[in-house]
Parts: sequence; structure tokens; C-alpha cells
Amino acid sequence: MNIFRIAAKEIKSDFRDVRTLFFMLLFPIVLMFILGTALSNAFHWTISVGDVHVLYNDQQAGTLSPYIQTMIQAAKKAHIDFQEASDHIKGIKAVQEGKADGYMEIGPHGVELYTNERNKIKGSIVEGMMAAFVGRYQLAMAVSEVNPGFVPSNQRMHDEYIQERSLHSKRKPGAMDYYAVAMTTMIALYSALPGSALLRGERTRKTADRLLAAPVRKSEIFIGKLVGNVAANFLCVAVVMLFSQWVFHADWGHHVSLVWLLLLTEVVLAISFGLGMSYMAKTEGAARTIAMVIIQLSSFFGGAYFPIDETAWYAHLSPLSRMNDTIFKIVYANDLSRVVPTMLLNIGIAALFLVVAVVSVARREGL
Amino acid sequence: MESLLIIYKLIVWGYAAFDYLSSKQQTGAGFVLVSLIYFCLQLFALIVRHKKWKRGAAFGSVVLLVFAAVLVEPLWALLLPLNGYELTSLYIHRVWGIGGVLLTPMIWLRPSEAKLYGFVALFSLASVTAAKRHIERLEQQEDRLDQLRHDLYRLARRMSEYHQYMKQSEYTLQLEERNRLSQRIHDQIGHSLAGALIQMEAAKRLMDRDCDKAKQLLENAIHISKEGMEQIRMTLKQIKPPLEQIGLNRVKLFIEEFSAQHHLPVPLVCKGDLDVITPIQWKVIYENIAEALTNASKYAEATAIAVEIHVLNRVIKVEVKDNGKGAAKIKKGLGIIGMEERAASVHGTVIVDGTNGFSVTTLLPIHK
Amino acid sequence: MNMLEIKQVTKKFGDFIAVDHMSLTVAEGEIFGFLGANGAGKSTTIHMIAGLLRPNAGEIKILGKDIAKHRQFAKRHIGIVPQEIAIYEHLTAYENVEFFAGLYGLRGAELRQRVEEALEFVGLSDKRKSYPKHFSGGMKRRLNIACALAHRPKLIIMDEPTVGIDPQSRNDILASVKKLNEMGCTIIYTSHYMEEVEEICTRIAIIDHGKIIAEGTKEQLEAMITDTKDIWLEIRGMDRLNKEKLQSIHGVKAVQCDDNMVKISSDISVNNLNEIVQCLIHDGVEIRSLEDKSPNLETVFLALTGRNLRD
Amino acid sequence: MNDVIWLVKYTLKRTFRRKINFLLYFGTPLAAILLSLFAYEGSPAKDVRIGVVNEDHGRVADDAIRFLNNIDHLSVKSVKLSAVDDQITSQKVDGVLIFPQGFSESVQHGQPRLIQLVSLKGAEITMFIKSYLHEYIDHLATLGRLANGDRDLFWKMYERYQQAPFRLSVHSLSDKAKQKGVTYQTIGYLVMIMLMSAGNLTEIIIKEKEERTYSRLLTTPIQARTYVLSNIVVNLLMMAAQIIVTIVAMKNIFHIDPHIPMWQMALVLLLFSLSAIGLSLITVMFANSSASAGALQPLVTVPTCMLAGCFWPVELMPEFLQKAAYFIPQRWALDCLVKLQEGRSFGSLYWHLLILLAFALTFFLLAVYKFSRSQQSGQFI
Repeated sequence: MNIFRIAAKEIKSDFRDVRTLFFMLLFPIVLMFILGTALSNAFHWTISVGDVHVLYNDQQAGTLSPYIQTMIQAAKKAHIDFQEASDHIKGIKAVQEGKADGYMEIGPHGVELYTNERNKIKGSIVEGMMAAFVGRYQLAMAVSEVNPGFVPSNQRMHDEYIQERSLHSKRKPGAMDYYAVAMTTMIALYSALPGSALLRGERTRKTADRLLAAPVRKSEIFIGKLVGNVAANFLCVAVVMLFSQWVFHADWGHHVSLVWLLLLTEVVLAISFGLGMSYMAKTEGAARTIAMVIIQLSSFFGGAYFPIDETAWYAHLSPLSRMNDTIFKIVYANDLSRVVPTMLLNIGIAALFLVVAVVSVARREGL
Repeated sequence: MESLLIIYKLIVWGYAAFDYLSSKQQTGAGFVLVSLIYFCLQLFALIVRHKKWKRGAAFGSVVLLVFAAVLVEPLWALLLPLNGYELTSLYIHRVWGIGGVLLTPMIWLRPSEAKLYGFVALFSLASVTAAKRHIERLEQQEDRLDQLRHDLYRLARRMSEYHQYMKQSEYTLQLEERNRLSQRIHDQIGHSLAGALIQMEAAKRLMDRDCDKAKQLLENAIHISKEGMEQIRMTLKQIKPPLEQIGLNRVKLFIEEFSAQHHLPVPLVCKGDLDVITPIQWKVIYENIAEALTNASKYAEATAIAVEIHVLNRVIKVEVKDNGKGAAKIKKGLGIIGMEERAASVHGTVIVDGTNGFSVTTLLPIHK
Repeated sequence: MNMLEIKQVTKKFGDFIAVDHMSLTVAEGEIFGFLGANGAGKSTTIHMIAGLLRPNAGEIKILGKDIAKHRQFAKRHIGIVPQEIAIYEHLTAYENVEFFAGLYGLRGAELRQRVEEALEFVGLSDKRKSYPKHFSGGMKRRLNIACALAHRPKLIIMDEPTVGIDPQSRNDILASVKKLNEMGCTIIYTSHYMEEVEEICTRIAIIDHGKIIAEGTKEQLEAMITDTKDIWLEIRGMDRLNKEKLQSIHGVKAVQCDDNMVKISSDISVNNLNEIVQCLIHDGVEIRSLEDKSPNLETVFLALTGRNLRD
Repeated sequence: MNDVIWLVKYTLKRTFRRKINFLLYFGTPLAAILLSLFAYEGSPAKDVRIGVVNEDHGRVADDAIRFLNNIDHLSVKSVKLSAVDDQITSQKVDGVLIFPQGFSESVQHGQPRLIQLVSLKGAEITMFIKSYLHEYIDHLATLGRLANGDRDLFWKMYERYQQAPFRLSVHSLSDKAKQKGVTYQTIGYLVMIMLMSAGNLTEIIIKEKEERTYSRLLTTPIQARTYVLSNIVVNLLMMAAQIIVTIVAMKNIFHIDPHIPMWQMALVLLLFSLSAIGLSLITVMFANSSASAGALQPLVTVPTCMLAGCFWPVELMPEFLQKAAYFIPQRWALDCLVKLQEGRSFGSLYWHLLILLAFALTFFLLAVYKFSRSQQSGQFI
């Protein structure tokens, strides 16, 4: 009962703290809105290609030229734009500076193609195209060598060799969907900040004495405050989430209850982390700073600001990437296999920090 | 009024800005620059106090808006009524006059624009005028309130001045009184002595002739002197010579030795009736003083140590105090514990204080 | 039964001994004052009584029960008013009191009534819905007190409840302490304001360096350093003054006259001021002023420790 | 003036007494450079990943797969038939090619069996794979048709075809746009860091007010104006130092060529720093406590920086927001630098510089306005 009282008080005062509301509600929602709308164009999961510009320099002049012209005509339809380049150096410079996607020199013994090492996709489009072109020429040569009578027809066979199948399948997260999840999980992590002031705050406010003078057990105070704070912060997270769902129409999938549970474990993790930190660090300021730095790094490497390549080594260091990944799996792949491990991991790490806090509290007189 | 106008302007500007954002127009430079200059002019007008500058800013705004409406974006014209109002109201006081001036730009506008402009102009005219009236009335009331407050303040100040004056005169009276008092004491003692002297002088002369008269005079003189003596006795304190005692002598001896040995001045002060100290208490006092002095010589880096034995009504206070470095936190060594135990044996306590030099105070109760 | 018994209690913080073999007894119905300079060990003692700190040695009993064994019992009967204002700024006055009272097991209508009473008592009823950040220093102090009252403790411990507030609020607080005492509460009151302690406390302990160096009623403490008190009178009509009659008043030791000043020394334990004044008036002596030069706790503290209460 | 210098010294001394502040003010710009280098190493351009299911295992199919594999930036990995859908939907691969059983055989007969290309709907990337694989198979099919069932003839022509002397060779050129990109990104971060620093430094005003040292200062013959001016000077000094540290570190430690003369870059940024100070002054003047200033500061800084394109190119954003970004000073500073990188002369960008100045002026005037108002009512200074 006392636990409940203390928890209720926590929730009440948290929601009256303007700063908390600013930070826990307004900040993620504003970021969500901005990131979600600003990056809506950039947020196709599939890589978009756009127009391709190629410079060429036909040095062998003659036999191949008609083939080249046909190719250029055909390429125009595929939004690949060829332009004649005046000389080698200019062509290479244009590619290096990203002004052209490829520069090719057609000589008697083959085609030299220069692409930009960073411009991989357009480079390979050009490359593939040229490979096909060269292949056609090789084909002509091969045929004429073996059997000069054969002439490979210039006209295209209308046969289809490739059958396409599109996966309608699973939905893709748009920018807003992505940032709705990313910001919600990020803000849940920010609960570490109030967590770091959870018990220390009572000490600086001097109310710790009052609490301890009341016929309440330390454990009751501890649990009450923890529960209250988890509830308050979870409520904030929930508001952010619901806001994204109702106002921004972000997609949270069909297993919303599981997502709630996951977020709850994350809030528990964050608060326990902050709480543990407040006992490990010397001063309140130090605890806050450490928590802040870790939150920022986790946000950054956890894909809160932009999606992180999940194959990168750093992607798995952040608790956020694990959370986001699990949620995306739930929402977009109906894949629930990661839910339990993620929850267990959150709770497990939280338990570690809580043990630190509990041991410190038990050892000292006061909170 | 001020904030009201600011909000009006912001709303109109916001409308223009939103319209610009959703239009197909490409470069933002013109609109942004005009906005910034417009803001600057408006803020400038709000900040400066001088009428001339305010007028200049209002004029500048109108010119800017006209240019902006023609060159950059026609919607800038929507801000004209508000700024135009500010400018024209400096010169024209009739509402109708202002309205007329504000509506003139409609002549150059296309019908659809003119409609919007006219609407904004009339709306601004009506609301700003109403707000202005309201504020004028408010200001009048404010003025009256100020007047009242001022009166109140003045009266309060006068009151406190009177109060001050009363205190001052009270003090002056006191001083005068004291002065008179000392004068009188002086006069009285002097007078009685002089009186006695004269009487005795007279008695001496009369001694041979009229013995009885002389005796009477002498009697008088004695009486006057006695009274004088009594008065003097009242003012002067009797100083009783300190009682020599074994206990005290022993303490004195130790202190003298200690002082000589350590080349430290160790003054000893005794106050109160030392007779009440029992031999057993003397023993505790002696030992504690010895211990405290030894400690002080070891740790304190002091240049002087004072010892005081003070017999109060129910308590004997023995204090050994040095002027050394002291100690912020006191660690209880064996010495201090020993002193405490000795004091406790006669129901006393020891206070050790290191905040200002180092002092060891032994308090022993007196059982009567 | 004694409300509070402390026996040979010692509290160390590392090397520092904050409370040194302290023993003391507070009877039910007393207003017991702890007088001492800052850092003398008052707060540490109080924290030990309230169960916030555990003594290194010694025993503390509340209503005859050892608090080490009956912690919850003791806590239930104690209300503590901490030195620093300990309230939640994001809870209203009412909610603050309600929260703390709730921790003492009060519920429902009883809780509401007690909270109202407590607020009424400190005069904050009309501010019940305001947040403490809008309060003045005195109001915060009063709320600080209210939080300790709602559960009707038998022993109220007030640790410097009047630090840093205006005289008016201070008088209010002192008055409410007296009122609480009249209502049957035992009160332990610490302060380094000598006048407050003198004014309200029935018994006083002077604490210095973690020790009680003197204990008793105000008069007993004063008697420690002297047995006489001096009254200075400025009179008119010296010729009508009857010295012998004055000297015959019980307790009077000496009467000295000088022009129009009279100094009457008398036994400190006897309160004879009325008689003296009556005697003078009866003889037709006009009293212009009267000054009581008797010792006070400040002088007691100074005489015993050689230091001032406040440096 | 002497008072200003005195106050500046005192503020700097106090700020740098805490060594962590060195890190805060000068470490972060360096971190920004590292971060932008890092951002430009990995993220935007990825290899196209193609999964292959080879049910045929014939020579033609194997060669076709090799053909794909030889194309640069195209990574091919083999995939189980059952895992195809999952691999695509979880974006492990961008598309999957399925070579049916008997594919090689069918090619010999000039009637290749259909290869299946599975991809996410609307994925543009698979289009080009399809186009040149189509081309390649078309060539083989042509051979098959020409051979007209003659195995030996087919393989003979196939050999020749695969080993033709006329070849395509591909050269990957080092990227020079990257350096410009890193510069842009670094400056983007720096702009945000400058805003944050300005926020921190200006918060000193409000903190001192809360600690009451401010009112003590004002009991000395120092005017409120002088005090605020000194804060601005400290801000300017600090930001100039940050700019110099960043530019020097960029050039001399990380060897990034920004393609802009250093002094031009510094000048533009310095001009922007005025706006940054103005903006932070406004937040401080409008916030009534250091707590709310602390909450307000990131709420202003981060979103505006995002909109202004400090973290990503504005071209990514919808047009409406792109235009809205022009109401943010950061946008003009960045835009100015981009134009300089593109080779525009400094003189031709007076429009940008003018607007930056106008922003600073507006912010300062707004701060002064708020300042004078609160001074009248005795609230602030």
C-alpha cells in the first residue's frame, strides 16, 4: 500500500514537471515530425537510381560506331544519358567529382570504363550496360569467326528470358513509420535521466529523511519510487507512441501489446541504468553526464537519427538497435522470435544495475 | 496594445509566408530578406524611445512594404494597413481620415486582391482603434492609481521621519540625563567632602573656644564623611585578596615550571570563590591542566596558553586555551579520554574545541 | 512513562565523533530544547531518535521501547520537522501533507480530515491547492511542519524550524509549538536561537561537541553560573525609598542606591519582582524604568564554553 | 570597455576552470569531423546484393552467375529456394534470381527457360539487372539458335564468345566529391555545435541570475548592458576559436580539402556565429529559468538544424520544407558554402551574406526588445 502511495506521488510529480514533459513528450514528437516529413523522400527502402549520365569517347571511329549509336538510342529510354567527352582528363575529372556517373573510352581492343568508387549503383548500371554491349560485339565476333555466314541479327528478339515476380508481401516502413519507432524507443532510453535522480533527488531535496522517518521500509520506498517512475516514463513513451499512431499515422503493426511490453522493459532498463549510475558515480552531475553521453551514443548508433546498416560492427552495441530491430520484425515481418530474447536481455541488464543500487542503498544509512 | 499589434502583424505575415511556401516560386532570398528587414524595422520601432526614430521606422516599414509588394510578393501589401495605420495615426487623428488613407492603395490593386486588402484594412482599422481606446482608458486609471500610490508613499515616509525624530530626541535626552547624573555625583561627593572639610576646619578653630560646638561640628563632619564613604563604597567594588590554597599553589607551581621550560607565557586567571573547590576536584583540575598543557606544547604550535579557573555558582570551569593552529576535526586521543574519565569521576565533562585555537574546558559541578 | 530515554549514545562518522556518550531523558508533556551551536550534534541526535541514523553505541527508547527493536512503533509516534525544508515542489500543499500522512497508514476520510486539520493548524488551509514554489519562506516552513503533524505523533521533533524566516512567521511557529504542547504533544525543539528556546522550552539541554554540558530548566541552567540576579531601577522619589523594607523581601540580598538608580540583587531562584515593584509603589516611589540584568542562556553558554552560540 | 574585458576574462577563467569544458567546446568539433568522415565511409552507397538460386548447375548457368559476379559493386550470394521471400523482405538482398533446372540445356536449343527474378514491388534496382542479364542471355540464345541443335558448334561459338579479345575493363576512380561532402557534413555538425555552445555560454547569464551573483555584479558599477555585451564577446571568441580549430584540424590533421579558401569559410561561419549568439540570447531572454532554457535550447537547435540541412542534404526533403528551410539562418550559411564549393566567387554571394547579417540583426533586436521590456518590469536585468 505504501508502495502504491509512493508510486502515485512519483507519477503525479513527474507529470507536473514542465521539463520532463518538454523533454519526454514534445522533443520526440517534434523530432518525429521533422525527421518523418523531411526525410520522407529519402526514405525508400529500395535504392532509387534516378537519371544516369555517361560520358564517352569513341577512339576507334568506325566499325563499332553504329552499334554505339543504337545502344545510345536504346539507353535513352532507360533514362541513361550519353554525352561525348572531349578528352580523357576532363572525362576522368568529371567522374571523380561526381558530375558524371561514368566515362568510357572505346578503343579497338575493348572498352575502358571509369566509374567513381563511391557511386556504386550508377557505376554498376553503366558497367552492366557496357558489359552487354561488349557482349553483343563479342557475340558477333564469335559467330563470324566460327561461321562467317551467320550474321547475328541486329533486331532484338522479343522473347522474354526473365520472368519477374514482385513480392507484395510485407509492408515497408516509410520515414514516419521508421522515426515513430526510432523516436519512441529513443525517448524510452531517456528515462535514464530521471532514473539517475530517482533516489539522489530525494536526498538533495531532503525529503529522504522524512520518508525514512515515516514507518515505511526502505524497500518500500525503493520499489515504490521505481514503480512510479517506470509508470510515469512509460506513460510518456506511450503518449508519444499513441501520438505517432493517431496523428502521424505511423504503423505499429498488429501486435501492439507486444510492442508495449517491449517498451516497458526498455523503460525499466533505462531507469535501472540511471539508478545504478547514480550510485556508481560520485556526484549527481557526473551521473547525469555519463547517462547523457551513453544515451546520445546509443541513440546515434542505434539508428535514432538515421537507419544504421545492420551489418556494421557497431550496430549491435546499442540497446536501441536491438529494440528497433525487434519492433520492425514484429511490425513488418510478423516475426516474433526476437521478442522474448530482447525482453529478457533488457530485464537482465536492468537487474544488474538494480542489484548495484540495492546493494548501495542497503549499505548506507539513508537513501 | 503593443503585443496585440505584434500578434496581428505576425498573423498576417504568417499568412503571407505560408502562401509563399506553398507557391511554386523558387528562390527564397527575396522573401526572407524582406521579412528580416521588416522585422528589424518593427523591433527597432519598439525599442527606440525617441518619437523621431519611431516615426522613421514606421515610414521605413511602409516604404519597404510597398517595394516588397511590387517587386517580391504582392501579399506583402496585406501588412500595409497595420503599418500604414501606425504611420498615418501620427499625422491624422480622425479615424475616417486614417481609413481613407489606408484604403487608397486599393485603386492600384486587381479586384481579387483589392477585396482581400480592403477586408484586412477595415479589420485592422476597427480592431486597432478599439484596442487603442481601451488602452487609453486603462492608462488613465493607471495614472490615478499611481497618484494614490504616490500619496500613500509620501505619507508613509513622513511618518517614518517623525518616528526617526522621536528616537533621536529620546537619545539626546538620555545623553543629557547621563551627563547631569555624572555631574551630580561629582558635585555631591565633592560637595560632601568639601562640607566635611569646612566643618572640620571650623571645629579646629572652635575647639578651644567652644568645645561643644566644635564637637557638634566634628560630629557633622564625621556624618558627612560617613555618607560619602558609603557612596564611594557603593560605586567601588571591594577587592578581596585571593585565598592562598594548597590546590591553587600546586597548579601555580606547575604552570610556572611549564612556562619556564617551554618559554611560553602561560597566564593564570582565577575568578570566583576558590574556597568551594574540594581537594578531590583540585586533583582533577591539576591533572587536567597538566595534561592539556602537555598536549598544547606537543601539537598546538602556540605562542601563548591561557589557563582560567572560574568558579561559577554551581559549576567550576577550568579552561586551557592556546592560540595555536587548532583542529577542524578532533581525534580523541588517550589524553583527552583520560581527562574525560577524570572529570566523569567527579560528575564533570570535558569540552574540546578546536575551532579557534585549541581549548580544553573541564566543567565540574559544585555540590553544596 | 518517559517519552524518550537516551542512554550513553555515541555516533561516529569515521574519526569524527558527532555524539559522545550522550544520556538524557524527556518526560511526556515537555517541550525539551536542544541548544547548541551549529555542528554541536543536535541534528545527529535527532536523526538517531527519528531512526534515520543508527547509533554506534548506546540505547534509545521511545515510550519505554528500544527503537532498535521496535522501529516501526517508534516511527509511528514520532513526527519530524527537518531542518531543511523537505517538501515536494510538484505536489500542492494538500498533497504534500496527504502523501506523508498516508505513509503513516492513514486512509480515507480520516486521512482527509487529518490533513485538513494539519493545514488548518499551520494556517495554510486557504493555500491547500497552491504549489510550494509560490510560497514565502515562512509558508514553506509552516508546510514543513504540517507534514509532520497529520499523523498526530506523540513526540514531535523540530530541528531548527525557524531558520531564515521573518519574525512574524517565527512567532506563529512558536505559538503553534506551544499549542501543540497544550494539546498533549511532547516536543523536542532544537535551535541556536537562545531566545526561542528560553521562551518556549520547559527543559533545556545545552549541547556542545556532542555532549550535554548542562541540562535543566532555564532557571536551573542560569543558577549554574550565578545565584544572583540584578534588577536595575530608575526611580523618582529616592527619599521615599525604604531600603530596609526592600531588603526584607524574600530573596533580596542587597539594595544599592545611587542618585535615582537602585540596584537590587536577589536570589535567582526566587521570583520576587512583583513584590519589589509593589513595595516601591506602596511607598510612593515612581518607577521610571526597570532593567532585568539576570543571566540568560546565552551568558550561560558563554560562561561554560567560552564561546558564543553563534559565531 | 575595461569592464567588458574584465568580465570576459572572468567568464573565460570560470568556464575553463572545469577541464571538461575544453572537451565540450573544442573536442566536439573534432568529433564532428570524425563523425562526418565516418558517415561518408559507409552509409549511403551500398553494393547491390543479389541472391541466386541455381537449380541447374549447368555450365551456362554457372557462367551467367560468374558474369554477374564480375560486375563491380554487385555482390552475389547463393540462396536457398525456400528462403527467397524472407531474404528479400528482410532486405538481406535486393533481389533473387532463380535459374531453373535444365536452363543450360535449354539455352543450347535457343529457347532458354525462364529465369525468375524476385524482388520487392517497386524496387527500381532490379530493373538494370534484368536489362543486362536479358541482354546476356539473349546473346547465348542467339548462339543456340544459330547452332540449331549442333552441340559442338554451340560450344565452339560459346568458347569464342566467352574469350573474345575485345573486352571491357573497368577502372574505379577515387572520389573527389567525397571531400566536399565531408566538408559539408563537418560544417553542418559544426553549425549545430556552435549553436549549442552559444546556448551553454548564454545560459551563464541565467545561471548567475539564479545564483544571485548577477544581482551582486549589478551592485558594482557594472551596467546590465556591459554584462550582456561581455557575454556576447565571450561567445564570439569561443566560436571563432571553434571555427579555427575545426578548419585547421580538417585541413592539417584529417587532410580534407574543402575546395574553399579557408578565410572565406571562416568568414561565412563567423557571420553565422552572430546569428547563433542572437538565437541563444533570445532563448535565454524568453526562458525564465535555467531549467527551461536548458529544455528550450535543444528544442530550438536540433529541429532547425535538421530542417536547415545540417545532417542531410536539403534536396532530400519535400519541396515545402526545402523552402521553409530558407527561414533558418543555418540554411544560408550552408548554402553559401555549397555555392562556394561549386566555384562561385565570394563576391557573387553578397545576397547570402546580407541575409545572414539580417538574421543576426533581427535576432539581436528581438533580444534587445525582450531585454528592455523585462528591464522595465524589473523581471530580468
